[in-house]
Amino acid sequence: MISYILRRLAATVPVLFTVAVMVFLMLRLTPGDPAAIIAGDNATTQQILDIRTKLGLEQPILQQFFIWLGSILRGDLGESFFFRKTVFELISERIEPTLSLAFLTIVLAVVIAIPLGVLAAYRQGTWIDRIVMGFSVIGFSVPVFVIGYLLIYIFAIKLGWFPVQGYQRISGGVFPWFRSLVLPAFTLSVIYIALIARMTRTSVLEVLSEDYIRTARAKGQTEVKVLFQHALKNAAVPIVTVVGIGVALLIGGVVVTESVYSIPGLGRLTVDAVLARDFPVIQAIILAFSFVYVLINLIVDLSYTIFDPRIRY
Amino acid sequence: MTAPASSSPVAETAVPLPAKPTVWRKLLRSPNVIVGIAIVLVMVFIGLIAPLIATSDPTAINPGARNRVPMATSTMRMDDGTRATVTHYMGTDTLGRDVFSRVVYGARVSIFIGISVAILSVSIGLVIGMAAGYFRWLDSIIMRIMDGLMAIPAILLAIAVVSLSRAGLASVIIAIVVPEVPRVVRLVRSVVLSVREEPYVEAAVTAGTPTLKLIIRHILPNTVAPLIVQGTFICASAILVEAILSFLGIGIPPDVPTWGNIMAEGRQLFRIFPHNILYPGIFLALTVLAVNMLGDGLRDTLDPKMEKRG
Amino acid sequence: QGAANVLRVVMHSDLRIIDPIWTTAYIVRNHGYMIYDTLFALDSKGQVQPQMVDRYTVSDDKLTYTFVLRDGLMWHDNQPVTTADIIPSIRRWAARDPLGQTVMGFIASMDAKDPKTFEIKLKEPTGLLIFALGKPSSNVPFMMPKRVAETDPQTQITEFVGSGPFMFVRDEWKPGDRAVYAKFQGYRPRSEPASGLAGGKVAKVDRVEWRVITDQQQAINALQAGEIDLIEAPSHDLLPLLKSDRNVKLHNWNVLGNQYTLRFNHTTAPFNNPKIRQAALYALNQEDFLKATIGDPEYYKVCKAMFVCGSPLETLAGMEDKLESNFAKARQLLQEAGYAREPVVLLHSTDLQVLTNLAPVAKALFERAGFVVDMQSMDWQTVVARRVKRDPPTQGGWSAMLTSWVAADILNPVMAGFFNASGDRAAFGWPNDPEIEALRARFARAGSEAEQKQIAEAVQRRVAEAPTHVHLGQWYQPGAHRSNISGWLEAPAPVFWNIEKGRGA
Amino acid sequence: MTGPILEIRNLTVQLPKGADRKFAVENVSLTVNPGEIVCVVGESGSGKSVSSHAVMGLLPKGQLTVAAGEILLEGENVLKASANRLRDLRGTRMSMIFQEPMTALNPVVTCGEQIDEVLRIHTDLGATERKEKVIAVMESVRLPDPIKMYDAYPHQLSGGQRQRIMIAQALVLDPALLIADEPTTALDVTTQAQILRLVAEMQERRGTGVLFITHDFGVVAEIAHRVVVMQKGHVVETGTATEVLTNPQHPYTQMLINAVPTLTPPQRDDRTGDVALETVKLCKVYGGGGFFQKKREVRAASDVEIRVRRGETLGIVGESGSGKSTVARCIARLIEPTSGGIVVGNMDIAKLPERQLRPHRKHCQIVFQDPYRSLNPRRSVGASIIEGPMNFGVSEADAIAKARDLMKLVGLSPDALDRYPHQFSGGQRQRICIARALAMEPEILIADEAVSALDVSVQAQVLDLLDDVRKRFDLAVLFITHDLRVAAQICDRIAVMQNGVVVEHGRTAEVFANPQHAYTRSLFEAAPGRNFQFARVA
Ligand SMILES: Nc1ncnc2c1ncn2[C@@H]1O[C@H](COP(=O)(O)OP(=O)(O)OP(=O)(O)O)[C@@H](O)[C@H]1O
Ligand SMILES: Nc1ncnc2c1ncn2[C@@H]1O[C@H](COP(=O)(O)OP(=O)(O)OP(=O)(O)O)[C@@H](O)[C@H]1O
Ligand SMILES: [Mg+2]
Ligand SMILES: [Mg+2]
Ligand code: NI
Repeated sequence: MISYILRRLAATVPVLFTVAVMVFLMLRLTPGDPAAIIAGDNATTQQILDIRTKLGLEQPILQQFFIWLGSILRGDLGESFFFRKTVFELISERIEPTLSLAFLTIVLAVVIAIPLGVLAAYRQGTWIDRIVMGFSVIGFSVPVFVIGYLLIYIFAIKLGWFPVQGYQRISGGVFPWFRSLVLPAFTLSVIYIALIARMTRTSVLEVLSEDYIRTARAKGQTEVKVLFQHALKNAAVPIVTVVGIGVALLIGGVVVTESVYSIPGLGRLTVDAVLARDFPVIQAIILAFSFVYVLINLIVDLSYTIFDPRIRY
Repeated sequence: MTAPASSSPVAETAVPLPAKPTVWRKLLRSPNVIVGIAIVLVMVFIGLIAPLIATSDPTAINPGARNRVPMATSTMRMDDGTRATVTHYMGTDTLGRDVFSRVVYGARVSIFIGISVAILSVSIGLVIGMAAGYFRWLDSIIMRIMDGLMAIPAILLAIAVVSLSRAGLASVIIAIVVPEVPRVVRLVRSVVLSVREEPYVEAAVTAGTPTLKLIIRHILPNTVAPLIVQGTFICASAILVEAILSFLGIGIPPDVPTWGNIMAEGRQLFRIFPHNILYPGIFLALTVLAVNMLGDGLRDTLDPKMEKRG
Repeated sequence: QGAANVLRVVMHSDLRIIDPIWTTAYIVRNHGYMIYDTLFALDSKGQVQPQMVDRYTVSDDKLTYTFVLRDGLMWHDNQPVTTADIIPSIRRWAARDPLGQTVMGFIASMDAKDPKTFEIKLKEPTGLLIFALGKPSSNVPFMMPKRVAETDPQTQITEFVGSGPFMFVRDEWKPGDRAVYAKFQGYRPRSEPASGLAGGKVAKVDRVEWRVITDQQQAINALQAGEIDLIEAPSHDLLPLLKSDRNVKLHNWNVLGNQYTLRFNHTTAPFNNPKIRQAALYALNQEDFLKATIGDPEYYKVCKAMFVCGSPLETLAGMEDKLESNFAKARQLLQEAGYAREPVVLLHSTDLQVLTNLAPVAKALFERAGFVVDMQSMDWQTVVARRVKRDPPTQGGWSAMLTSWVAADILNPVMAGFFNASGDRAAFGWPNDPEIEALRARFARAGSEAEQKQIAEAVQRRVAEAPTHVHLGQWYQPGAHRSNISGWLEAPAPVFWNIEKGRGA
Repeated sequence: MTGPILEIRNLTVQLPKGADRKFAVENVSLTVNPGEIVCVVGESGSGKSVSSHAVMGLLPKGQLTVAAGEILLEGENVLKASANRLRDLRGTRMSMIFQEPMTALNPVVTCGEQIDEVLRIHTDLGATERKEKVIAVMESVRLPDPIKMYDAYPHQLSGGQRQRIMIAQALVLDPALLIADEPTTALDVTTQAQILRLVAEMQERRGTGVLFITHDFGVVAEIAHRVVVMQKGHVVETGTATEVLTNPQHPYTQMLINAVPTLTPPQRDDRTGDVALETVKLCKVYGGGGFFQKKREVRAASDVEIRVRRGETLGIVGESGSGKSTVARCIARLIEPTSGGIVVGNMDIAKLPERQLRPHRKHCQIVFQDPYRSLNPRRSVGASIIEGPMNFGVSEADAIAKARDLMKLVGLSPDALDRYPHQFSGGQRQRICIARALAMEPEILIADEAVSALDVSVQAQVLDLLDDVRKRFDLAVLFITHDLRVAAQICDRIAVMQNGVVVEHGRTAEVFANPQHAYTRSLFEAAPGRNFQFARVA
């Protein structure tokens, strides 16, 4: 098990290296020039050139890459072109909102989606199934920002239940924190719920046709327990897999959701950094997101052993 | 012992089993497929005849008639000095462009993006996936690269790719294709890996079938159904991702009408002039919904696993 | 802290850089006004008034200026402000600001006489010195402590100690989220009432928080919901929402307003030909741009005066028949100029609300005049990067781009950057026009307002012949605030002293 | 209780629309008395499972519905029982064992808990009492070390042990009726024998009535008191075991019993043809290596030496996992042997790379076990048959002409060449596979469990066909099976494999008459009904 984890962690190295190379090259080939942006609207060409030199953008790309790689390996993510802050500082002050949002979204999604999916599978072919599946297809079809605007309009502006925007740090109390995240988390979770509910339904359906379900019924077990004790646990592996894969979706959604709700998280930071061509920040964030993604999927793989004793690493 | 085989009663006739309903028949029995196809066809049709039904040039600006509500009319001064009166069925946007015309023309671009992304990612993924699945030595190299690509969240990758070159149709399409490819590769590879163990493939190997023929004849067809299904989902998500990229301000250039664009431009005025986001939103969601339904329907009918469950 | 004493503000953009000398970005200028003070300042009537300076004298030959600082000036680290801080501050500013560079050309020496008194000697007389020290907008000559002011002008400062009415709370500064300012208890305001950027800067709230809400509509939602108190620049299209809300008031804080501008690239075809540039001047009209971006006539003004309507140098000279969308005349000029249908590469910025709709209008008007237009859309940051590229338009360069100026920045031909026609040394677009340059040099030396006015007229006439850029009309950006907020000053920049936050809604 | 435990009266179960017939079972009646084992036999699809599921009330909802009849469990009509009552009955009065012990147990719950679940549902016993009871019942089904096994997961047990868990679970509350739906089909002969003995023993000890479903007449002969024969949803014959097996009345029963191969091999002459195939110290090790993960090594074949002459059938027998298929796949060069030689003709093909191998492919053809997956479902059977010859340069017309001849040879109409695999039955498909193999004019034909998936009657036909083509084309046949009866009938010589090693090798008659190796002996002893002489009716 330990050696499996180590091997998997080792395997992330080439993955992240690929990511690093791709991201780096992509950014350096972009037309935007961070120096011009830093210099401001009235800067002269010479001023901009000076800044470019200062930022090390005038060196050959390969050299820039190895300098960057070297410092990454030393654990130094570099310094933002814009803010007088290290990338590490920036990321660490932005991480709380994003983590909170992601956490709440996942919890919300799992709590809502799994019972829905099980129900749909159990009542396969009935109107309940159709409604759940219909909702899940619609969840995939409506852009996140539309959902966001609608929720804001109804629940924040018309009903005034939740704040329109903004994020409250958890240090300022759990309730304000929670309140500020309800709408964003719900917005973000729609597509996630759709995904998980759908996968839950499929894999529970698959499991429901298994012999051991019949065995459980032959023992005289009640349907609810058959569903939640026998079926769900066996269906868990594909479900947690999709929860893990869905994190990619979530990261994409975070970018939009944080924009809509003005949440100062990593998603906003990404957009801001991309629009400003703040290369060190973009590089670090994409690398960090990729790492998290790989890590989450490693955790997901490890969690298989909890759900399925046949899986051993 | 029984009588010699050649005279045995079961052996003579060839069709003891009832004919399986053909795939087509089954497809046409699936409400998802029918509704999906119908809506998609309507949208494609709208896109095709856009020049006929659009009430004005979708890019023609008219600063004097901006932000009109649906069904309002406006007059446009022409170059030759005449004035034309237009009814804006879906109102106008902040530049006074006719939203209805833009939505109708937008169908072209949005659907084009969906379809071309689906075709591109499926075909690229197919080739790479086949290679990875069939040639063991290539497998680990390809899969490592694919893992790398997969590890970058799709939207971030798209954002990065779009900012790569000037915003335009091509870069948006590339941006959406790139993250989809590894998913297709994985799918194809898994199909290839399982199919190559099938006895009939092994039988073809013992029959001396050359590798390329083997792949094309015996393995490729098995990927068609899952790929069609996957393709529809890619198509749906491409249309959506385009809208999201537009929303973040890095999509197709705003003068080209796409549903995503119209919504992105209209989003600031959502509270006052919801029509800018409502109508393209309805078209977009309807299309994505239809394509997703089509995909679901296809999967239900084409995926033998689902079939077993009946 | 009582909640009533915190002013929560949404600014037009996010504060990322904090050196107002190093960058010209307006948000950084606004930040400068929060924490720094200036020697002179423009009052609400456009007159330069002493601010940190208590009094000053000019010698009869108009060559020696002697300044005496006010009593009680303190840095945020509670050190007194002395002339040792002032002189390096002026130097650092002058190293970066175009007007500062011009003025520096006149200065022979700057000397501190004692901690309170310093002296500037000129080589030849200029009317610009005091005006420059009171320059209201980017780059503003903000005064910084000696150790900070001695930072290399090409390097950003890392310390944020000023002597203004607010202090920067560095620990709470989270780019992309918020910047926080706390009232500086040691600030001694002037005794005069506040007027424009001049007068007594009395901080009447304990804290000012600049919150980042990138989505315009969300900012307005937040204001209406009372989650924030003030929006510096709400989107014009959304103003109707605010007008109908009793809890919100609109406030036109920048009375001079702003000016839309189209800039030509003078180094490549087609706009390297003055006749073709003039054709453009004929083809365009201001109304279309203003309608398409601002919409409500209450907030825009068609104004053919390049140095801003309502300013001392306002004039119609040379522009009478231009900017009327006279396509026939434009076509004729194009023909005369032998326009070879080279495409006009028009940069279109898509992410700044106030600029987004300009390029499509320009494209439409250009096309009707017979130009071939290749409009390329990109975010503002890319425009900023792109416009300094001197490559041919087809290889990553450009032909024309649109932007907006704060009126206070373009009040005369010397301070307005786009009139600099010194070729390679000029701002992007690189016009090369010795005639304009000569006029600008004369303007700098002009002693009287009448003379200045006459030179300005000549400049405008020349520009009407061989345009460096096209002014596309004036517009006004009202701010919005909750109705319990009062005391927002009318000034070229948004300032937060004098603002009071009442209790209740 | 003196009356019958189970009485099914005129049971008719309706199939959903579009199924191959209207009723899954029609007018089925049968009785199980206390302490009696009733075997239900019949071909696949005859309705055995449906009947038993109807008793348990486990018919899939909405798909299969009982149209008529009644099912009396100790006099109570279970068809009329409420859902709750039915749940009460299950596990207490009637219980069921299923065919696949792996899939019938929940893989993610420990074995002990699965037995315990029955107690939790139906009794109020405390945790310790329950555990004691579970351990006791596990002991009674002879599970070794029940205390340890309580916490084991199903996958950690062997097939036989899993099936014991199933039985323990079924018997823990002493039900009156035990239904066993092909409980041993998936097991090795040796394990099967143990389980059969166990069922008989438990039934005797507890006086349970057993409804035992099987398609294997050997099993019937071994344990049945009475037999019910089903065909296409109807009961065609019932009677005591001896009556039915020795004196079948219905033609269908007669046909079935005739098709059961005997365990006594017929006398055969030694084959003297040239050696067509010889393996020299053939070894295959699976797994090992791997870049980022270590794979477990499996030594599936070690030092296998076999020789087949033309015109000869060599049988390879052995239990599941003994390496039979591995040897076959090495010889067909679908996989590369780890070491050793494979001499075909006079060429060692063991290590040839794919490109050089291709010309030799035609010498050796293979017929696989699963008739449903051996033909490409997307290609007409004609296309599948002519593919091989055309790869070797035969013109399409010639290949088709030959395919038509071969179809006739395997007893199918040549017109069927245009049809697709799904339009044929399993037996017919297996014939087509044989035709496809023959189209290559091979010298060696490998049949890997080629008849194991077929019903006894169809199995007999295919075996005849194989023997027929062997003679006709002077083929060397490598016949792989786990069924000793089948091996006895068709093989000239037999190799017995255990754990990848050939433990015994000799003429069929000699090996059967006088097995040398202990493993071979245990294998023979386990063959169900080995002492029973089935009736042969002409
Ligand atoms: N859920 C179902 N839906 C439709 N048809 C079914 C279903 N279950 C069984 N059948 C049909 O009912 C008939 C009887 O099936 P059953 O499973 O009882 O056969 P069996 O005798 O047990 O066969 P085997 O030996 O293969 O297990 C078959 O024709 C089968 O196709
Ligand atoms: N591809 C493979 N990778 C790893 N191990 C394998 C592979 N194929 C077979 N094995 C293992 O090799 C051993 C022999 O398998 P093989 O398939 O030859 O057995 P068999 O005698 O044909 O069994 P059966 O009667 O079940 O078909 C088994 O332990 C099996 O688990
Ligand atoms: Mg059955
Ligand atoms: Mg095998
Ligand atoms: Ni068998």
